[in-house]
Amino acid sequence: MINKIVQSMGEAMAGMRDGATILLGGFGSVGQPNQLVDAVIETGARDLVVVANNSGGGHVGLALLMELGRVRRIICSFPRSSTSTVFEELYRAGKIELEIVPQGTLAERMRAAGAGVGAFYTPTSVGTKLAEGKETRVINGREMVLEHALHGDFALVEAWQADRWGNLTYRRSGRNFNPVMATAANVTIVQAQHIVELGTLDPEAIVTPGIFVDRVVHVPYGDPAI
Amino acid sequence: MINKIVQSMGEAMAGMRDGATILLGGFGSVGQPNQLVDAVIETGARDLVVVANNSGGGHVGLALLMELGRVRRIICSFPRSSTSTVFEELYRAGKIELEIVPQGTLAERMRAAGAGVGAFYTPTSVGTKLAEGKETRVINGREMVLEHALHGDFALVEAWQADRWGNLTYRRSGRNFNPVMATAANVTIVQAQHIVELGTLDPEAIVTPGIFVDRVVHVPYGDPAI
Amino acid sequence: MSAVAEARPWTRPQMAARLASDIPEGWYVNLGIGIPTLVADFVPTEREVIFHSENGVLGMGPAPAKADLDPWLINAGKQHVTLRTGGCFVHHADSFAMIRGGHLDLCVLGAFEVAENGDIANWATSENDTAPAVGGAMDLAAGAKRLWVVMEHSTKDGRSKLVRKCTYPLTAPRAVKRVYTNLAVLEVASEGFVVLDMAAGLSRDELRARTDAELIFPA
Amino acid sequence: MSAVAEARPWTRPQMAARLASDIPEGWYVNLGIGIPTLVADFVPTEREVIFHSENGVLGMGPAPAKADLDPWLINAGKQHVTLRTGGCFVHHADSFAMIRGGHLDLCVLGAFEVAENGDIANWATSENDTAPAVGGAMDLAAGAKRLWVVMEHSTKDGRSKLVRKCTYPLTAPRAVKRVYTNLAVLEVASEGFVVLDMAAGLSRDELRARTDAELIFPA
Repeated sequence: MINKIVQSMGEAMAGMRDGATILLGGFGSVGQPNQLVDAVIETGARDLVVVANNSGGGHVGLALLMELGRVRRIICSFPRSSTSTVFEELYRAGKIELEIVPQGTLAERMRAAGAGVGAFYTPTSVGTKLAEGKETRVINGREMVLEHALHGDFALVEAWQADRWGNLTYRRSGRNFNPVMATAANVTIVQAQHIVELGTLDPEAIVTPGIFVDRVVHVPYGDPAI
Repeated sequence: MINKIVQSMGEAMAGMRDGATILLGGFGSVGQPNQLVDAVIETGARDLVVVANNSGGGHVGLALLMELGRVRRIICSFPRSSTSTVFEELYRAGKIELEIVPQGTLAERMRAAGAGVGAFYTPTSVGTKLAEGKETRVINGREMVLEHALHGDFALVEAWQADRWGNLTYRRSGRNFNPVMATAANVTIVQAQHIVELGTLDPEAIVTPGIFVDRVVHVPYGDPAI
Repeated sequence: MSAVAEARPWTRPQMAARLASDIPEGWYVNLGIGIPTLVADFVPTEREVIFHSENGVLGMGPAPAKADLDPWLINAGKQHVTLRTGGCFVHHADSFAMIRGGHLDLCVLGAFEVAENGDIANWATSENDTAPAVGGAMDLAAGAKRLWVVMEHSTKDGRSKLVRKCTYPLTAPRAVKRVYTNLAVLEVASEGFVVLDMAAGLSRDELRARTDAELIFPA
Repeated sequence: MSAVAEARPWTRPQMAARLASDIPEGWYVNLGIGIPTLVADFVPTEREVIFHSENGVLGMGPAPAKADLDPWLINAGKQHVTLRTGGCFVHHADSFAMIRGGHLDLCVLGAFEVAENGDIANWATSENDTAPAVGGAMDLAAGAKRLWVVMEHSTKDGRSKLVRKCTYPLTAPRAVKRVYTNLAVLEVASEGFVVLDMAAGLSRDELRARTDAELIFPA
């Protein structure tokens, strides 16, 4: 019997290692797999590359991981917010590397990784400093820039419902980057609010099919902070 | 009030013209917008380019359109079946052009068109005669071939449920190419088995958001032939 | 400057309302952070305009009453919002497929500068901005069918934000179609900014004096 | 040939069963048309193997009883199938993202020829085949983590389908990892085909005589 549900964060984190690239779901306060990030902290892994939309806020989750000096490089679209002080201090001190990627390009680079597409041409960022040094070509009369697939060693995902095959649903804007990242990593680890019996989820409404999921841990943390 | 539901096939076909590229949903007997193809026949448009997985069967739908001499070129992955005699005769007689595209590349080329990606690198077909003359490059140690976005002037789609905003669901394997093609055309025309009130469809389970849909016509034809 | 004092510049809500009046029913629209967000308030509910948010919300409705707040539903500006009947959720790759694929009829952004050729700069305040935050701005500017900018006509220290050539790092070249400021509504044309409308009491010369770019007044 | 007559070649169901016994629980598997389709019948239901079909069915179950046939549910071979509990539907682009993205543990295809370097030819019978039908074969051959071929060892007119170099147009180069024929099970290694198993009563020399490619017998 396939059973991707694991009983401990230790099992969920099996194989986590120094230098790993971690895709981290979530957007704003919603869909953040914070308990999985805490578990990454517990593993002691360092020299990490983190791919996320933001650069963390306050002193929890990603911000805490950075504060502990465990993140070598962050790849994100928006490293600035009223509470992203940890990142900003580290960055000014030259203690963390930053790669800025337009939000849609970030999503598409991971979608490409999940879909076996090596690289793609996009009009986004053409003529800007984010395209400097990148290959461009004119396609159908429009200049486009070449962007490469962005793979993860691990994806950390927050889901609403999960079954033992790893099928997932999300809740409203908690969906965000989570389903895309789930496809793009060697090992996809999910924290789910609800574990449901196989067959509970509507086959027409499963957002992430279990084929993309390796481990699921039950984390009924409730609603995101407002 | 937005209302994409149209009352006649004539309205649904507005703008259909000679030389148009038509993306035609369906796979096997399921999810085929046959009544929309009949309506295309009624318009008299000719010199058409049709993109579909197959090359039609029997003497209905796409096969009939071809038999009437209205299709200049077909772009498909599998132009052969026990009932695809119309295509085969036309093809042997040099009366129709054929572009063979691997099924996944066909889907991805339309997905790229819908997503504003101009072209992409895929490992599919590398080292085969379908990649002959195409640009290749090695990405991450793997040879890949460059494939371009495939746009349609019109997409013909078969859906299960539709509302007046054009939100769609599909039924089981009737989904197939339909949602992909819906994103890739200038004008997306849908035949839906069921028209439902706005708000009936679960926001978490809408497969094609109405943003991709231009016109919906109610065609309650029942089950596909077995 | 004193001449302008006699004019009655539009307030931010007025700028938003003016822009909103130009959005027809049925358009799919993405509104950026700042003044653009106000635009939604001025689209009457009976005129169905479908708002998109980068984080996968299509058919976004207004902010909820405190009691109805759904902690699971935010927009790209991280504000709590609602979903209109008929709206739906998609993931980030699908959301940006809508943007990049040209499916949005309109995107409204704020800007630091808009050049007379349509260049927009709205994401980084200098070439030396070490950790600028781009978010979805470049995708929206490059991807939407139309890009309209709503912004103050001048910076706080009085420099024109309408320029001959952007000095800040670009978000996208030749992307802006129309600009709504507190002083005027301008269309980007091949020869410069065409003035479509001006705040009451403002003269052509006054507008020229406040604008560091070519202005064209239709006959 | 007479020597082979003493051997007891596997039947098609036996070939499928032999292959099925090598599929562990939990694998995601795509089965091609022909003998590959038979493989599903030999995976016991208590061993959960998840079958994928190119047309967007993940978790495909066996053919339905006539009375339970669902006209809306077919597989890539256009046959009516069922959906197992836990299965789901996706569209074609997502379905091939699973394939191309390396998410399938195994794809099983038939073939016209397999070369000792792993080249597979299974879609066109000659360079002059004017309207060959490729379907999803190239995507599957290039995309799955493992490609196993199940096929007769020889053509009807007695030519080996295991070859030094394919003569038919390739489906994918260096893609095949293992071949199951009616005479043997062979692994593709850098030096040639390694024989893992042989039909009862068949000698190494007989297998060599029937095979137009390098064979390696492990010690």
